[in-house]
Amino acid sequence: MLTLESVSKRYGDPGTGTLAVEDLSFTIEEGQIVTMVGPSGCGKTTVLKLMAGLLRPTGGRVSVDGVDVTGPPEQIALVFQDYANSLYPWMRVADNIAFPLRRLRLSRSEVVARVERTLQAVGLRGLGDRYPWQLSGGMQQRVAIARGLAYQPRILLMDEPFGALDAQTRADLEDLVFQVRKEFGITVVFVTHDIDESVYLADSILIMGPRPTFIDEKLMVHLPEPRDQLETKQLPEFARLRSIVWRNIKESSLIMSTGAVQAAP
Amino acid sequence: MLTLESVSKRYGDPGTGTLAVEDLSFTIEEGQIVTMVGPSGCGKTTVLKLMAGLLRPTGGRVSVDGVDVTGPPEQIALVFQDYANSLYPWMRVADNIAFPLRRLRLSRSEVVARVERTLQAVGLRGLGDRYPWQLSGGMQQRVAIARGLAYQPRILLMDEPFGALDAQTRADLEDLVFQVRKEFGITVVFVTHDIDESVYLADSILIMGPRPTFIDEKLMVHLPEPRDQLETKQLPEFARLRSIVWRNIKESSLIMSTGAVQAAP
Amino acid sequence: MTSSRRNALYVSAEIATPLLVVAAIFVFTNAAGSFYFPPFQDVLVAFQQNWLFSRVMSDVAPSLVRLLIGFAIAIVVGVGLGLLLGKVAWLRRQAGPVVEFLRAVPPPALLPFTIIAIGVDSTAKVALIAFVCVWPILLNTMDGIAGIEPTLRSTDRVYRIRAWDHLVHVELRAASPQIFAGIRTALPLAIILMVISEMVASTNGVGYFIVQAQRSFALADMWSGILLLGILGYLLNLVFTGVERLALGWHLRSHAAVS
Amino acid sequence: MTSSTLPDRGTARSAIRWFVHGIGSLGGVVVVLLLAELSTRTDLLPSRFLPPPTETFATLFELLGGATAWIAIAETLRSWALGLLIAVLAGVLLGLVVGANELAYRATRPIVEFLRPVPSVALIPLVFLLFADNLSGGTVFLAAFASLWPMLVQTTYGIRNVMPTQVDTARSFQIRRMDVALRVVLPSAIPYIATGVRIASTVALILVLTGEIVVGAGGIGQQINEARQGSAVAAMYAYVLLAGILGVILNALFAAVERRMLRWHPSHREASE
Amino acid sequence: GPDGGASEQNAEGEQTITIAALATANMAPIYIGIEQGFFDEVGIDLEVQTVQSGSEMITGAVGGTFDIICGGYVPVYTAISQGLPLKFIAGNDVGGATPDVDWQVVVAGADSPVQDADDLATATIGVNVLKGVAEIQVRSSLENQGIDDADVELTEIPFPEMPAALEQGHLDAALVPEPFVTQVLDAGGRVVDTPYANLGADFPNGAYQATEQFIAENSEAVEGYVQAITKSIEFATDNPDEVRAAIPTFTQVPEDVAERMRLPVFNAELDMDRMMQLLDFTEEYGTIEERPSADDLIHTP
Ligand SMILES: Nc1ncnc2c1ncn2[C@@H]1O[C@H](COP(=O)(O)OP(=O)(O)OP(=O)(O)O)[C@@H](O)[C@H]1O
Ligand SMILES: Nc1ncnc2c1ncn2[C@@H]1O[C@H](COP(=O)(O)OP(=O)(O)OP(=O)(O)O)[C@@H](O)[C@H]1O
Ligand SMILES: [Mg+2]
Ligand SMILES: [Mg+2]
Repeated sequence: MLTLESVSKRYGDPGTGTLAVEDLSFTIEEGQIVTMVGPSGCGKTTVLKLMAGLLRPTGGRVSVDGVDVTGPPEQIALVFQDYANSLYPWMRVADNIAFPLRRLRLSRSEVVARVERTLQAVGLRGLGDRYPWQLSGGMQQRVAIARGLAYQPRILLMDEPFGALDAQTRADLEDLVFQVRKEFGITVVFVTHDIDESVYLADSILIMGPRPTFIDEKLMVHLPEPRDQLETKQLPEFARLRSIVWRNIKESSLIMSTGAVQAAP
Repeated sequence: MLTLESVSKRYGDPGTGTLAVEDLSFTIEEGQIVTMVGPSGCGKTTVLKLMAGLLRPTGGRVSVDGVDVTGPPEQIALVFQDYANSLYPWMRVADNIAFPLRRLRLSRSEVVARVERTLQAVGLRGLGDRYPWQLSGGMQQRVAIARGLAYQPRILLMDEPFGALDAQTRADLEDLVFQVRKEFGITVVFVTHDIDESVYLADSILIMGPRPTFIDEKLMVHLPEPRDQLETKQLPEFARLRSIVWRNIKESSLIMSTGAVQAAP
Repeated sequence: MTSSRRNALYVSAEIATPLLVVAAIFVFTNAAGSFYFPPFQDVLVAFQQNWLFSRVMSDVAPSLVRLLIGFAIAIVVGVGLGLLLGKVAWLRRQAGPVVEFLRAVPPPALLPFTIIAIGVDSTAKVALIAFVCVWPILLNTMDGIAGIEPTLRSTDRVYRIRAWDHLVHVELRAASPQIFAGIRTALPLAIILMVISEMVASTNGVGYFIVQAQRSFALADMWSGILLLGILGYLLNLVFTGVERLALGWHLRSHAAVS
Repeated sequence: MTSSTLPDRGTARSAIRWFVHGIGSLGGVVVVLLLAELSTRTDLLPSRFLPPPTETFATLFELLGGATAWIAIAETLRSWALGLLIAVLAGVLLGLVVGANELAYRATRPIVEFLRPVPSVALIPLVFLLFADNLSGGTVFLAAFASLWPMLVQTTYGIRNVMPTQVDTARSFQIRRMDVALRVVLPSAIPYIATGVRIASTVALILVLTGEIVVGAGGIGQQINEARQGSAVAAMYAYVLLAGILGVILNALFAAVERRMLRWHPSHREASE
Repeated sequence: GPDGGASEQNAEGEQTITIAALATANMAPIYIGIEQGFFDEVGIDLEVQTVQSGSEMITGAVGGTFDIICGGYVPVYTAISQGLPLKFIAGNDVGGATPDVDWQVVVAGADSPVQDADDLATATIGVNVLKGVAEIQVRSSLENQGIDDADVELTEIPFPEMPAALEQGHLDAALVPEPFVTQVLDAGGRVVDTPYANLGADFPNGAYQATEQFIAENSEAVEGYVQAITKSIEFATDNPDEVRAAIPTFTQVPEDVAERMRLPVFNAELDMDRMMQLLDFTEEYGTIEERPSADDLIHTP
């Protein structure tokens, strides 16, 4: 169970810095898939980094199973939004994926197996011995995802993980998330800008308001399981949730960029 | 007029390297908005870089108005997919946008005006004196877009430019593209993974097949102008085009990742 | 231009320029008639007499051994200490002024100290080489570590990479382009210090030979020694470039797009 | 707005903070001095030849009371500054050319690699030949020659480090070659160049001192030589101490400049936690 | 620095002459001469520049930086034998006539096994320059006393570091000049051999040289210089207290040491016989290959 209690985070100077998150509280239950949506720059990445223990809150408390998060906790892995810079350019793709597994002291064959399986799962079979910079953007992003999956964390935080992928691959990987959850009982926090995705994947949706981020709304999603790319998306309930999310985003996005998009260059 | 004539591009060794593009030919007319869709890793970025003169084709010919492209031509600007690394970390946001304007020898006030206007247009008003690394991913992406717009090129190549943006901002920027075209008669080549976007923006859609890339299909889009986020997307013609694109992507994506997504990690 | 033709151009440039320079030196030394710059052919004759190969075992070998040991120590200590100081902020702050002080002590002033503390044998010479070569490596390691892409570090923290793996496989690798710059800077310093260290209490070595030649105004001999140093520098650099190609291949190729 | 503005040096409070910070980093120095004092006082090291730091400092203060030391300092600093300036300008310029152009690199490599290991002893005849009437010009030459190489190497490596995407971006906007070199490639290389300047700075200082010792141009080096020849052990170490302190001060200056120029760089970004 | 150059005139119309000297006590006549105005009398404005060693002096003289240099005999012999156009114009200092006044002696540290000259036969002895005058002195002195020098090991260490090297036991003995003799004696060391005195009274040690070119173009000034330095050397010989007082002003020898130390012995004459004897030694020890003739050595006006 992942809990945030009136967490706030200010970057830079205590007085003048950017207040990215303020007084944010919510709880994520074991085994849930929670999606997070919100306008660009509202603080989603900041929240994920707070949960992952990469940033220390300037106020409030983050905890996992009641234990304060002071550094990156055991059970959590994060797939970075900035995927390109989170891959090690001196390691081949397979080594990039295998590197975090070192501390798990798995057998050599188990490591190879995990790497193969996840590479296959993200559609990159046979590319293990490329270097990251020999791959396209979307392929790099999938390597980062594969690394997160191969690590088999209890809680997986994903920051716009499918942003650079085509529709089909994206759909496949969405279903992969369900599959992984089913297999390992993993908890997933998933930031996305794709409204359909945010509804399709979610047990609940956190809709973030404009910066400093607060929870605008927490939507519980009760769509029939197992979900299906075609059927689920045709349900009236899906459409209803979809439009709620869309309305919310629209409003807070307008607030964020005061004066917003209007003048031509 | 931008022309590719049986262009091919192989990365690395002539014999063993990755063949990203093979025997690709098409023409883009002045003032058109052409969108490019295709599975991840199929070679879209490669094609854009070929057009921008950043890569030399290993075969065939790229030309603008009949003149061979041997280096980056005058009239073209490119918004990179890898936006984070295309911003200069030592320059503030405003300087990043103003930098390409140096060679245009504009007056100081004109430069400031362009920077202000484009920052405003992408919803980042007042953030000119931040450094790029003090911004969220989506904000960085918008800085890169602003830089491309401020430059006012005749041909603007955009590589998944809205991938890190929320739905509302994305919609606003889509409409900004129309506005810019109207105002400056600019030609736009636009890579996207968002199928709706690819139809909504396009005068024609290039649907790329699996690697080595070829044009699977060139779809002409005849949707009424001006387009509107709500109305256009409700037209039956929109739905028809949409499903053509979707079907195509689906097929070639399956070919790309042989064996594809199936095994769990 | 095809890549093979381009390569041919580079190789010929690399051969042509030194030949041009040698020709210029040849003309200059013969025209100038300066005692201190004897005709180049005399230097070549002296080179042949001294270094092909009569003094190779007696002078070149002991010098090279000391140089390599000293340089190896400098690399190990420089990288190790650089890592430590790069990682541990308080230590860096405390050690900073001491490091800066030691760096600024000129080797001639260092001499009395080494004689007292270490003595006059080979150990002292090796120590002197190591002492001077360590600084560029140390500074570059420190600065390289400090400049690592923050996302990489965050990645390691999130995946709780073990400290040792993080240090060896990430910090060190990420900093290695800059570490190699440091080693490259230090390499000729090792040769120079080899010479300087042999100016005191020596009975053999290239440096000893050069000093003796200079003292006895055998200028052709002296320049033949300098010639040897230059060739040594070029060769060592070649070896170094090979090692670097292996270690930094990823870096060079991933940055190769720069034209 | 910007969350990374440096602490304002103007206010009294930050001045105090700055001072405290400075004092706080002297712990290592104190430890080393204590060790040196102990080992010489107990004659673990012979104090007759290695005077304890307290004595050396006392001698130094005495020396600083007279004009000779200050003239020597000025003389040394002048040669150092000139030599370093030449080396930095030439090294960066050459590095830019050589780093950006493979042909230039390959054509100069044999000569550069040949010259780099040439020790200053070999240059002494050249110094006398070229600077017969101006020996301090000779020390400048020695310093510039020796510190050119670190600058060159560091610049070439720094240039190699530039992100291809950044250069491609500049190229796609048809930014002029000059601007690309000075405003894209050079800034990416600055972290390496900054390290280079710090290395070159001490190399230049050392070579100025060596030059002064060997050819007898005035300055701290000459004082060191005279003290050494006169068996004035305390004075000699006092001048060595002076040289070291100069090194520390000069480095601190560069570090301050670097902090300003590199505030965008990960190594100097304000900790985001 | 006091940058020199040939044939310059100062404000009073005097010719400026740059002289290169070591920062050692035996350079006293130069400074005393300046102090006493002996050089002004002959119309010379003397500028002194201290360098590290004899070889830089010679290089500087040939390069034109220095007009006159004051160095040892052997380096100049070597230079002349290699064809460098140098000539001796005057003497400066010599070894002492007796062991008591000898100011360059072989000393041993307090804990050294070497007690007297006999023990030197198997000792490690420090000299400032191998194959220079020091090596020649040490070896021929032993030979003179009938001691086999075959097992003597000579190590090259600069003078200033010798006292420390002796104390640390890196050397058994060393040939050092003042003020290092006093420094060693102060540390409990002892004199174990006096090579200069052994080889005969007033063995030449230091002298003035100039390039043939400079002499040819400035014969008057050279003559004036010789005149003034001769006068100054006589003055120094007659007034040892003045010398002791002067030493701390141009060297950094501490005053208390200057009070006590053995003074250099000055002599302006160039003793042809002794010079030839020294030349014999240099030939014998292989320092020079081609023996210059007497005419090649000395400038006679
Ligand atoms: N290192 C930093 N220093 C200063 N401000 C920062 C820093 N990182 C983020 N910010 C600011 O904090 C706010 C929230 O950023 P965050 O990255 O969390 O947004 P986000 O919701 O992930 O946006 P996006 O969808 O665009 O990725 C932004 O206004 C950003 O400018
Ligand atoms: N520098 C490189 N070296 C070798 N291969 C490369 C390089 N860059 C790209 N490739 C390969 O070329 C192919 C096409 O890459 P490209 O980046 O054009 O794809 P893309 O269509 O833009 O994909 P995405 O949608 O994921 O960005 C990929 O298979 C990739 O692995
Ligand atoms: Mg984000
Ligand atoms: Mg791409």
